Amino acid sequence: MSEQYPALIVITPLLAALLVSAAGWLRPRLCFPLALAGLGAAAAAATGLLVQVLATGPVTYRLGGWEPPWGIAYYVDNLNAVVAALVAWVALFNLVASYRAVMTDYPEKIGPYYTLYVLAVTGMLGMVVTGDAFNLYVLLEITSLTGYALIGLGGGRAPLASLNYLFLGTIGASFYLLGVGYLYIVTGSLNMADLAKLLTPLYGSLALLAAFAITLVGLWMKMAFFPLHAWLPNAYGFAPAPTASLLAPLMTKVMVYVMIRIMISVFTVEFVLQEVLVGQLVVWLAVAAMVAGALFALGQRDLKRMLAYIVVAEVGYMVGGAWLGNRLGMTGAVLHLINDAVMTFCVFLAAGCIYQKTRGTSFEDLRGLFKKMPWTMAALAAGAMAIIGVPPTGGFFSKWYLIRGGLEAGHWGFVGALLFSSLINVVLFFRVFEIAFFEPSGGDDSHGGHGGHEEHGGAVALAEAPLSMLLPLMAAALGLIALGLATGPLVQKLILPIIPAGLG
Amino acid sequence: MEEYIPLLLTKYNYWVYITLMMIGLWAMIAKNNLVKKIVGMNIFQTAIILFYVSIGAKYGGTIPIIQHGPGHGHGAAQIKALAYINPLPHVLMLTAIVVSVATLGVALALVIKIHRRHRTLEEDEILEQLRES
Amino acid sequence: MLHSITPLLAVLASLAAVPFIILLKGRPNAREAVTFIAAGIKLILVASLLPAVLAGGEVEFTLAKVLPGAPLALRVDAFGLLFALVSSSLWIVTSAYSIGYMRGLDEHSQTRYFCFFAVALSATIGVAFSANLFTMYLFYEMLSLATYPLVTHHQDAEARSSGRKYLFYIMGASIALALPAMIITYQQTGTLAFSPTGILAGKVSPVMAGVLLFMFVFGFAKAGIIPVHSWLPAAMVAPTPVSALLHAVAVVKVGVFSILRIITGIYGVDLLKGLDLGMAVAWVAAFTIIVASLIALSQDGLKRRLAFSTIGQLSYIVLGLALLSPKGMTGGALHIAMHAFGKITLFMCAGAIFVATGKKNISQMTGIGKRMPWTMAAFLVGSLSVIGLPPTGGFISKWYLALGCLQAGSVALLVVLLVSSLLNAAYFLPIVYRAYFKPPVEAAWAEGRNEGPAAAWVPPLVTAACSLVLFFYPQPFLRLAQMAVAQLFGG
Amino acid sequence: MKALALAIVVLVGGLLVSATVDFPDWADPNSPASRHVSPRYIEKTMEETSVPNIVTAVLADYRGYDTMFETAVVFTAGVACFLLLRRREPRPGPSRVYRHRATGVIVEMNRVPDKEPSPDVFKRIDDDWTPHDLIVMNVCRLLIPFIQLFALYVIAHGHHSPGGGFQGGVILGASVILMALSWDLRTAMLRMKETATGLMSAMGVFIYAGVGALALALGGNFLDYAALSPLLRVDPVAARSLGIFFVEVGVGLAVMATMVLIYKNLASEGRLDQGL
Repeated sequence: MSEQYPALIVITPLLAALLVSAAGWLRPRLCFPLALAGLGAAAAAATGLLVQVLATGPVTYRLGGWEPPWGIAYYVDNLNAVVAALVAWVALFNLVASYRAVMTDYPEKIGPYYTLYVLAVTGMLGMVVTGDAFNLYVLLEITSLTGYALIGLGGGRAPLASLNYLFLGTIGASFYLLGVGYLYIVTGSLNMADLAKLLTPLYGSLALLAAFAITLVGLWMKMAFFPLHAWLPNAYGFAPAPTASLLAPLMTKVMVYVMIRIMISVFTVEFVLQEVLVGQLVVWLAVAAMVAGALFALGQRDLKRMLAYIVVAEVGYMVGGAWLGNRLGMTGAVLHLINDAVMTFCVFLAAGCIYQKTRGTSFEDLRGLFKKMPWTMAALAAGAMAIIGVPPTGGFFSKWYLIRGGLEAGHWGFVGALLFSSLINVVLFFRVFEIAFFEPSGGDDSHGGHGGHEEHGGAVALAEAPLSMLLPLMAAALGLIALGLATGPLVQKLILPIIPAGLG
Repeated sequence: MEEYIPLLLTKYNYWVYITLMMIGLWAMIAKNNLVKKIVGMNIFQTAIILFYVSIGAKYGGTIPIIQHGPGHGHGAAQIKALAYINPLPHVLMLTAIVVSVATLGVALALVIKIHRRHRTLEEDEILEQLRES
Repeated sequence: MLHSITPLLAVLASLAAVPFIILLKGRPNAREAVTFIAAGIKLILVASLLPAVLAGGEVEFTLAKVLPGAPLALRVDAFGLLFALVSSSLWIVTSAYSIGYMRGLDEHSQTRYFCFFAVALSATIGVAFSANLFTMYLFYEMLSLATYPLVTHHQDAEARSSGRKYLFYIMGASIALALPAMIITYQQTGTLAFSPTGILAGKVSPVMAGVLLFMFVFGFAKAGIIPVHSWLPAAMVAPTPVSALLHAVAVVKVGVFSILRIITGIYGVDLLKGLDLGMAVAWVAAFTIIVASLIALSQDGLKRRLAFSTIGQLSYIVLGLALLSPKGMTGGALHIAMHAFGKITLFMCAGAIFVATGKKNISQMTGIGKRMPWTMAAFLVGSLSVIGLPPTGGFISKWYLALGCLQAGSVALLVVLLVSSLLNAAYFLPIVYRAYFKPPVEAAWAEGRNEGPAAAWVPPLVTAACSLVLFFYPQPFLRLAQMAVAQLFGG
Repeated sequence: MKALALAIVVLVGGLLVSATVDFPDWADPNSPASRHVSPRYIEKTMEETSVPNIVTAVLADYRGYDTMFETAVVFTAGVACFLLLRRREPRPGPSRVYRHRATGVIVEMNRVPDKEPSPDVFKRIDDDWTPHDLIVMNVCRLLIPFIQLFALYVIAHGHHSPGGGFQGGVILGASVILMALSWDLRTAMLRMKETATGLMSAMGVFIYAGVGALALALGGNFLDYAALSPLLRVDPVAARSLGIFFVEVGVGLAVMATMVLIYKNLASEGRLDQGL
């Protein structure tokens, strides 16, 4: 069985999605358990694969039994094994947390909702494990389409935001497709490993540079890298809460993974460092992303939108780290990819819990929440600490490596931007905490409205989110600390082996 | 100037696709009506499909269906790759066509939802409404 | 080198109390019992490390290898144990005092208060026992965050703005200055472990060394060096036990202790001497001492005056360390303990007065000696200790500091010390004088002794008594300080 | 906006044009794409899968995994349209009008009935679309069976001629849509109920993935149809050919159902009662 893990990672959720869809028509009550089983199996397979890859080295899996480059093959090394496990587990936890939210908000559409949810995860997992450049496009589109629908389901401005996302996302995906086409036309191959071999003699050709540029711009659009980020804040800000906490942590991270994969496995670091002369420019763009993301976030008066802009800044961290052109930066980028998925999940899920109870996430809705929802707020605080970069949460360590990478590259702008964005994050989150801590909750007439000291003594009823949301949230919050403490083995065993030797 | 003429003639497939693609891109960015943007998106995607399909062409090649009739491997030795055009881009583009249709479907569904709420599909009017509210 | 889990247990003892405190929310007596038990266990655990350290050993424990060369590790040496002993023993006294104060004022959210107090203590001991700069930074930040809800306990507008100021200085400085300085240090040396000879020697250029040093000194803003001091007076909005333990002992001393570690563990005496950086820091500290003392003179709010006094006194410690002479460093380390006992007495007295009479300002306290003779007696002892007069512990540390100045050959700094002692006397003794020898401003005070709840005025008496005892028997603190310094100067 | 658009278009276009210098000429038989990877498909397909239509063989076998997700994309689009648009609440209106099919008696109901009368007995006639055209209706009714037959041929004959699951599925779906266009949506819905449509689209993909999973269960890799040969009692090459046929059927089913599902939801804004 273990040699089939790579296939199972993708098949089990796919089959589950189909069963969920059927159940949606016949027995809606079965949808959630089926989805749970499918993603649970995927998470188990992903974990098994990770263990296997760590034990025996990279795994190649031939779909249909055809050897690459004629057939499609998976190529799984440490990098995608860990990202796959991450995606599967975060999606599973979020699924558990989404149960109550979907039940309350979309009771009639449980079936299609979970179908698309599981399909989105399938697509992401497929993108992560695949070793075929074109296959990646198909899976990318699955994830994107499900994403458009899951976001567009939200009320208010969500459909418009989703349509904008669709336009930009389609341009991005098409650029990627075109880039793959360019690679195909100069090599005749679509398999990543094969491409890497065939491309080496072509370094220096204009077509190759164009292919690289187009592919990257396409991916940047998908990951909302500044200045191509315009779709993200609205899309994630207006998305239904369970959608936001699925896509915000995972989608951008998977795209960053794809970028790193393209950079190190299709093209090589030698190409990226020597042929592409705009590396510095990209890092400066990343700097702009961090600064702009942080400043835009400051202008928001809604928790979810604020978090969405933070995602924009975080993308800057990872892209910048990957483009610094040294081992430390790349290590930091990969480590941050892992940590950021968990911390973004944690804060977006906390926002989801808040929405579940207060039916809003604007700053006015947050008043008095430390009294009403202490556990949720504690988890939000943990996520905030990770985003700010306070040890021992994982966020500190990835920032640590990123800053060291910046120092080694002598890129002071990058270092400065990282610190600046950390400081702004302090302001951002403590602004939220101040509102939740100092301002009495508005709805409560017997206590609120008078100001002064007295109402603090009054007992505000505890109105915590349901346990099915709290437990995943707590798991995410604790996961952040666990990830931080596990940084040593993570870097030594997982990340360092996959950093290409060509990086200085 | 003269050295560019063969370039123009031998690579005209690329000029066509780039022109089409830019038309689509222009429409997506500059057009105000959401449905026109979707039309632009379709042109954009179709241009890429055209590009891929044109890769597959070979002088002297016919459609990629083996012409010896059905059989289990008999006479396979006579099949020459040069006689048939490259099937792979066609396969890939079948996928891309399906993707573009699916995207179109979802986009139209979103447009209907937007129309339900804003009663218009002109982007500036929608933004106007959003500013007012 | 001894490997033992005791340091970790000592750190975790108070953290482990947190779930119980939350669980026993509805039963205040049981809840406070948990605090006491945890405090007791913690003190026992810390004290149990004493024999090994006094024998010249160090106790080590590695928790997780997170970064190569900078694991999450604890190591107990003489400096650390000195600080840990002070904090953990004073936690017991403060816990008793907290009960008196919080219940006496019928404060809200006491469970939260005791929870975060326990977390803050864990972080303090963690800083004391850190084996490297990274571990210390971790606990330092943990302390910053755990203290925020304590500082803003009242949840009103004033608390909000003070909390903001607190965060701005503490978090801002640590992220913007200390963190990059730490990373640069790591980048240059590949390690962050504290070593008696320092790790930076030969690895950085003189200019870089200077820049880094000041990034550290100002980055650890808890030490309250001017200009990163103004969070401390603002933090006085906190309930008094918080001010007493955290802002006279734990938090501020963590800042000073961090600087101590930087000077002794990262730079090393030789490097600083070679680059003449010690004197630079010493003069920054001297400036802080004088300016803070002058500001203290003009403060009417008792707690604010104490806060500025604290800022000055913290710089004594920094000054002592920066002298880089054996006596001076001994004095600096010793002052951590002596000032702690003196200043906590003063803060607890201020709190006791507030609980009993509701007065916060010095001008309203004229004649209060009639009403609260024991409290004011404790206040007197505390003042003497902070001024540095016999027969109190403060005298010993100041004596060493003065000797250190001479040893370092800087008469000017000695003058600064003496001037500031005079200023100290000038802002403390009038309070005592007014309390005992001027007619009461409030008629009710003349009626007789009424010192409020015993839990509020007995603890300051205890710490005052400690201050007196420490004059005659300054062990084990003096021994620890001497041992630590001896190690620095090579046996 | 226009200036920005122009700048982007010129920039991207310039980049794309500049890259073409290194590209092979049109229809160059010696281009890398014609010499690497693809020759094997052309030369070995008959031998390995016994499918003369190379496109079908590559589509459903060599790169069958792509195609499975391609089908999943179609399915996703169907579910997405349903999720976004479908509304259960009836269209607000004063009354509903039914004609008793047998007698021609017209009944008007002032209140929305809790349960729709059986459509076999009563026909709802309050629709506001164009009047039915007898010729169009009957010509279409006549044509639809032939269209569907042709669609089945396209699916089944995809091994030997241009065609296959996608093409056949689209034609099948179009036949149902033609029904909805020439008659009305409700009549089409009677022939193909919403639940059935939804189930069929899921089932189509399920057949595809199921065949692949079956191969996995029989000891092969995922989608390795050769592993099915013991089950089908044929040699591995024939098993591949048959496997391709099975998945094509699945594709056809999924595409047909999804086409219909998308059409219904788009045409009626998700109410599925009236519309085009």
